[in-house]
Amino acid sequence: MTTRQVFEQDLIDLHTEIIRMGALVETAIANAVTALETMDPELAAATSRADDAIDDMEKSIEHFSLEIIALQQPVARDLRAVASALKLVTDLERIADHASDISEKIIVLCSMKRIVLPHQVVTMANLAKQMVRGSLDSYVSRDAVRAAEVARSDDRVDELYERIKNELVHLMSVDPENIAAHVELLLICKYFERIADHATNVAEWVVFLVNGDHRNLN
Amino acid sequence: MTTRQVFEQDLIDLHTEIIRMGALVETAIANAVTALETMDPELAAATSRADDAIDDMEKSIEHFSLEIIALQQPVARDLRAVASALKLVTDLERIADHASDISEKIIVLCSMKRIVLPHQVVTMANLAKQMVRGSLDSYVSRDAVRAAEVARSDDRVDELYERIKNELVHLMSVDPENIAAHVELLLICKYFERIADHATNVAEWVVFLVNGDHRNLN
Amino acid sequence: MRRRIRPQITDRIATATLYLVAGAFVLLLVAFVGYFLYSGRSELNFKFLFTEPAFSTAGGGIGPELFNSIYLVFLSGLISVPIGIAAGIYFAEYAKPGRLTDFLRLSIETLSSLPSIVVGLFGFLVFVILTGWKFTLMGGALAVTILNLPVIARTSEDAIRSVPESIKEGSLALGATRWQTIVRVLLPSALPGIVTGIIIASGRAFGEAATLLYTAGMSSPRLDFTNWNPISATSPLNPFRPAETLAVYIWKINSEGLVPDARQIADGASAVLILAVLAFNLLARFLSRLLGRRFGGSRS
Amino acid sequence: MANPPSRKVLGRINLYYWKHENLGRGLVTGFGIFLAGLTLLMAGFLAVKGLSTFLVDHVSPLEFLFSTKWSPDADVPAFGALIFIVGSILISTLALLISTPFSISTAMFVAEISPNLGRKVLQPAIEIFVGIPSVVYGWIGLSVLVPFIRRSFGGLGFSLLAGSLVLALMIFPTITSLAADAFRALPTDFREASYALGATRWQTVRKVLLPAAMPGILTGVVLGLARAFGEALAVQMVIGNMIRIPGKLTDATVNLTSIITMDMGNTATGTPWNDVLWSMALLLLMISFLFILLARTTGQKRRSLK
Amino acid sequence: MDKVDACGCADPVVETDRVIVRTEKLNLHYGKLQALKDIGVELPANRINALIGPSGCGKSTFLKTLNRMNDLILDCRIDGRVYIDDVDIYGDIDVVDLRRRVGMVFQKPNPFPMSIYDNVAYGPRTHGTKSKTVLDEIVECSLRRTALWDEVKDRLRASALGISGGQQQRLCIARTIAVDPEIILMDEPTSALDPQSTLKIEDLMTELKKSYTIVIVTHNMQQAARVSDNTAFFLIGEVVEYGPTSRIFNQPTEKRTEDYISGRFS
Amino acid sequence: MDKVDACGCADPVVETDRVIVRTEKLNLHYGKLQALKDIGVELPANRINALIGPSGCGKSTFLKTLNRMNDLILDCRIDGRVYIDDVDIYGDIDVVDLRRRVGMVFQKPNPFPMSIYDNVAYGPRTHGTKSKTVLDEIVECSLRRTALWDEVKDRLRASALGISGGQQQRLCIARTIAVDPEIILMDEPTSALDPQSTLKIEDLMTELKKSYTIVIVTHNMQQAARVSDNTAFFLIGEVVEYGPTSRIFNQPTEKRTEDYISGRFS
Ligand SMILES: Nc1ncnc2c1ncn2[C@@H]1O[C@H](COP(=O)(O)OP(=O)(O)OP(=O)(O)O)[C@@H](O)[C@H]1O
Ligand SMILES: Nc1ncnc2c1ncn2[C@@H]1O[C@H](COP(=O)(O)OP(=O)(O)OP(=O)(O)O)[C@@H](O)[C@H]1O
Ligand SMILES: [Mg+2]
Ligand SMILES: [Mg+2]
Ligand SMILES: O=P([O-])([O-])[O-]
Repeated sequence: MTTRQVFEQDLIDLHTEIIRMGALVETAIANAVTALETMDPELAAATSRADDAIDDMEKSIEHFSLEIIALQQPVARDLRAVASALKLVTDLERIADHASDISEKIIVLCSMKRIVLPHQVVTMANLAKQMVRGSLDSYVSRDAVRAAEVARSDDRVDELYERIKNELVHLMSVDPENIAAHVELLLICKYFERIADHATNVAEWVVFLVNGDHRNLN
Repeated sequence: MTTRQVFEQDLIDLHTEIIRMGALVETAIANAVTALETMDPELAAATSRADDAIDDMEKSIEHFSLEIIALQQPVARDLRAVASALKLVTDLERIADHASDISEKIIVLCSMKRIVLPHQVVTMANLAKQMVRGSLDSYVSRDAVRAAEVARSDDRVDELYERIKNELVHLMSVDPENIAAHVELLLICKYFERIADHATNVAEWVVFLVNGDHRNLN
Repeated sequence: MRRRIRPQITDRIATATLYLVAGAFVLLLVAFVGYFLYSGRSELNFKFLFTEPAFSTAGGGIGPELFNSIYLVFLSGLISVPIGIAAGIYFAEYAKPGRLTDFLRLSIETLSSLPSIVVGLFGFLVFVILTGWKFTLMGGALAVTILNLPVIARTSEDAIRSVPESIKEGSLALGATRWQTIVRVLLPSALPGIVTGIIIASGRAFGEAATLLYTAGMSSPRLDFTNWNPISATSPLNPFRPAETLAVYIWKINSEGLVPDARQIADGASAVLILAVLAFNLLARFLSRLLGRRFGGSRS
Repeated sequence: MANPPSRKVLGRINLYYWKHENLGRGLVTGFGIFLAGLTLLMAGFLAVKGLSTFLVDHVSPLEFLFSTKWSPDADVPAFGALIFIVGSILISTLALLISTPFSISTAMFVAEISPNLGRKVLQPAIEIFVGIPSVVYGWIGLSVLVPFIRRSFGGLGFSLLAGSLVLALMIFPTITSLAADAFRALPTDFREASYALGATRWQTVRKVLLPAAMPGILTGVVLGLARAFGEALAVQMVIGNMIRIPGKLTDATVNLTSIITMDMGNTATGTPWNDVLWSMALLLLMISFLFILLARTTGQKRRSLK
Repeated sequence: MDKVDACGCADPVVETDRVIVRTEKLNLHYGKLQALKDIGVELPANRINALIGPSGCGKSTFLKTLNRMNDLILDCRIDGRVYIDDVDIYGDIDVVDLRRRVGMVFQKPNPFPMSIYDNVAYGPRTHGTKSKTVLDEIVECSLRRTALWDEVKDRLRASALGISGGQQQRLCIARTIAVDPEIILMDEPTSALDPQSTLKIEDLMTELKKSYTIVIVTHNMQQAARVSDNTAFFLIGEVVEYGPTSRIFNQPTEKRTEDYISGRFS
Repeated sequence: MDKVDACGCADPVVETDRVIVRTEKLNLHYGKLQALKDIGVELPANRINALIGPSGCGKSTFLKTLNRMNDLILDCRIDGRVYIDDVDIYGDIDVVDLRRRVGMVFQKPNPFPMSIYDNVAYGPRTHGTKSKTVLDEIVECSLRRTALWDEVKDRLRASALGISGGQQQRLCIARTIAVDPEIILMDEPTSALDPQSTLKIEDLMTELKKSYTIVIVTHNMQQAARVSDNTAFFLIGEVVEYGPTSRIFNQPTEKRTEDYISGRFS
């Protein structure tokens, strides 16, 4: 393999690793959503456990990126590829973290008296999930337009979150018995809101990777 | 100025910029804590407004780091300095973001009926604030031991957060009238908990910068 | 590890053989020089060096011949050095590269390796017959000049050319004209080479005989070494008189064999010539090293 | 762009430039052209003189080149110069055959086997040899070699062999120093590369250096040959000057330069005899021109290899 | 630095972004080969302008058009305009004076085989300076500016060939400075040097750009990145892209530039 | 790649991390100057081992001790041990054979002034191979392995001096390979080449390490970083640090190493 090819291969490997990590993250969040919909404590527990692997991947990708910078000294597009990798893994890891947090809360919820899940919660969860998938897709296809679209969805999530919060506050006051459960549910929603934020960040890095231009997209 | 000196100066500038940004972040969080203690909507509003400047700084530091990598091609310690700068600005920006979010919630709280602030909330807020300051101090002095200490405080914050959450849930059920306010307070605490997490991340990057070894510290 | 014998043994044999050849060569030179110094030893004295040759009796010296040789070298150097260097500069720097220049250079090279007898004949026609000077020292000097001009021009050109192009560019890039570049940079750098060339040419002139047979002649008038008027016929300084040089004298006494001690005279004169060659060599070495040190250092 | 004050410009002539460029340039160009003119003049002169044998005296060029009959003072003079030409060729070739192997060996020694001894001992020795005047060589041939040959092989001693040996000695330093230069001009890289491949010194010299130096060595040989061809006095002193084609090495013979040297003084200008001598001189000129051309082409090959 | 001032060199005023060299539709042919095609660039004063590009793309050729060193090449034909300080240097000007104003430093250090002092004094002497005091001053000042004074002040009369390669190259720069040029052209000035000497030369360039405009050809991508303010990328006789170095290395607009600087060039 | 196999070169088995070169307390003096001090390193087989360090630190000297090219230098004294495949090469061994087993490629491409074919065949012929068929095979195989076959197969009889510098350097590598060495020493093999040719040589090295152990001296930090598996940092005759390249460039343990690779060396 030629030196140049070694470098190309490194870049490809880096890309692949991120996609692998992205897939794990996507699964984690999908599982969290499912666990929430079905109130499945086992799925939730499994999801929570999967987080360690993702943490390890973050570290290893970071390390790999730095090694590429140190040994291959990339510039221009190559440098952007490595830099965006270095940055977006943090967001991915964060998303997985939040998915794991959500799962833990689901386990707590399952141990409480069953409450009704406001349908908007599921909508919001799915929206966040789609944003993660969308941002990852845009990364795979290096598609800045798609990435910008994803970022725009974040406003919808924020809006939904505000509405759900109000509804949950209302529910707490009418149903004081289930306050604890509703608080957990609120926090779960907060996590989804954060996940959408991180997905937006990922999308921003994709735009940077493609255009070399890093701006807040929402 | 010699080429080498240009590079050294770049590194120094980078360091200084981060310290400047850190100072702004520290001020933001200190103001948020004060606004919380004194329930001062004006201070809160000012804090929230300050966030834009910090966002800009994040972008400019990121850009500067990448330029240094592209033009000076640092290795070893220099590379670690630049890479950790590139990474920890995100955490700093996040902390400022959260401080701004907290401030907005304080404004909301001020518009509601006054509730009693559980004293643990203030303890926790101050602890988070100290962690941010500590992590920044360790960055300034490149002190890995101090950084590790800071990271260890995170456990205390998490513990406090759990306790506060339970207390607030309890308060909600005994005082259904103020549920909305307590929910806001809960979210404020959640933000402080996140701030502590980010301070931990900063500390982790400081350890990496000094030792070249990046590990989860808590 | 497998041992291979053959190449190493061949290597030893070859080395030994080469040592033998080189040793034989040095021995030959030693024998050569030794022979002349030995057989000419009796003649290496003031009387031999400074008295007139005898015409048909033994005991003559080589005084006038020695003087003539030196004077001839001086005269021809006076003409050939400036012209030779100038022509060298022209060919190294100003001649436009092309067929014509190539042809001229080829001609000059031919001139420099022309059999000296041919140059002698040319000199005979031009400087003896055409000018009507008869056999003169001047004619000889001019003929020798023809022989030496190409040598000096050639060595000068080579020496100037071997100054790295980069140095020339450096000077031009500072805004010096071509001529300034030549005078201030190229010539000083090329000086050791040029000086070596001049000395070699002088040595050649000193030992030259064939060219002089028909130009400077095979006889000398009786010289009056107290007469320093250059236009007087008996003055040693008069260039327009016949002048037999040392080398010609050696040839002559062998061909004519009139003097009884011809052998001894020839031995002595040869010893003098060889000593002169040694001296010229040493001088060339010394000067070029001196100049080399002045301008050199180690060129990296 | 203003000229600095030191540059006086008068009308269209820039004095500065005139002084610092055109003057010198004109001077050296003049001398360069003078030298070239001198060469052409000589060639022209020799051509006129040498060709008059054929144009004025109507000697057939074929007779001149290919006849052995030389009787210039007979009633019906014959001007066949073949004997002299053959004599020159024989003597030079022989000299070359004797000295080339020794020259190359010595050059190898100087450049490859012991550069130290080479620089300190052999190089000066070679230079002294080059500088020794030809009459001295002639004299040593006469006083040592001729008696030696006479004693060892009989005959007169004056002979083809004596001439060749004297010539061989004369051209030996020329060939050696050019060959040594050719070896030394080879980059050290070649040696390092060869040793690094596991070759011995002799293998390196034989297989890499000798072939690489060959064009330079050939140049040396050709120039040596040219010198041998044109040498007059030394040869004339020992060759015997018998006008005949030698049957064996110890026979006396004659060559072009000897006959010119000897007869030129005894003939009157304008006589056919004298003219023929000029023709021989012209022939020598042409031959030396040829040798130079040859040396150049081999030399060029060397340059293109670098 | 204070020493430099001490030697009497006026502290230069840095004017910025004044265009000093401007070419218009510059075409250059070597016989039939077109070595430069329609070059139109504007180089700002007091900046380091780097020329990069693969071997044979015409960088050296372009450099030499700026001081008319190409005049020495027989079959070299130039069309178009080159303005230096708004004067067309291929118009009716004094070439010798042009070369004084546009100095040049070559790839291999090429000090003259004379003393260090004479090397530096060569230019001023050539241009008519005779006074010993003035020369002494110029020599000291030039050597100080190239940070060579302290290294050689005790052996100014020693041969310039006896100092190290890196010192020789700085001497060549000092020699160029001594005639007080406005522009210094450098054709791969460090490619024959070791890394330490290279660094010193780079430092020197950064120092010199305060007073001079520098145009440098380099094969070393990092060198261009580190020291230059602007970079022009040449390809087969054309300027593909020209702009601030940090932009060229971060976000080249042309794919060919990107391929070249990231080593993807085949 | 498939072509390489087609020419009959056995696909090499890559053994890993077998130590092939080992030195013990290696000291080397040039006259009074100590050029190497107590060097003790172990170089693994089938790896690219880079030697870096400032000029004059002894890299070339160390390299030459491995094939005893220092034997040619008069006043060079060596103490200590150098084992290659556990045989002490300063013991009772055949130097000529050692040099066959430990090939060397020099800074400047130095092909012999003969045909391309003869250049490659030189080594085998020297070592006694006479058969034309065998030689043909060796030549083709060596040229293929250096990716030169397609470029020169139509002019094997042409002079090796007529090809480009980069091709010449690959030819020199082919010539070295032709004698089937185990170790190839390279002393700044690309410093005389343009960037494109440099890249080709680097590629070649990566390819060759499958079959050979490579020890390379380089001044180019990036080159060491890009191609080598292990890096040794030399300083004034000592090995300061030796280890995997990625560690040396990311986290050197010695401050001096860090200073050097990050260009802080004064
Ligand atoms: N004197 C000349 N005569 C003819 N062609 C030339 C001459 N000098 C350069 N060239 C050709 O002009 C083109 C540009 O050459 P130039 O030297 O400017 O390239 P470069 O970019 O400096 O390359 P490098 O990086 O190798 O120095 C090349 O194709 C070269 O072969
Ligand atoms: N043949 C020799 N005789 C005497 N000293 C020598 C010889 N070769 C090298 N040296 C000295 O030994 C030391 C090491 O030299 P060496 O060539 O090994 O350095 P290097 O690291 O290869 O440097 P570079 O990077 O410049 O090639 C230097 O101080 C050098 O001057
Ligand atoms: Mg160039
Ligand atoms: Mg070295
Ligand atoms: O990382 P966050 O806690 O700010 O989502």
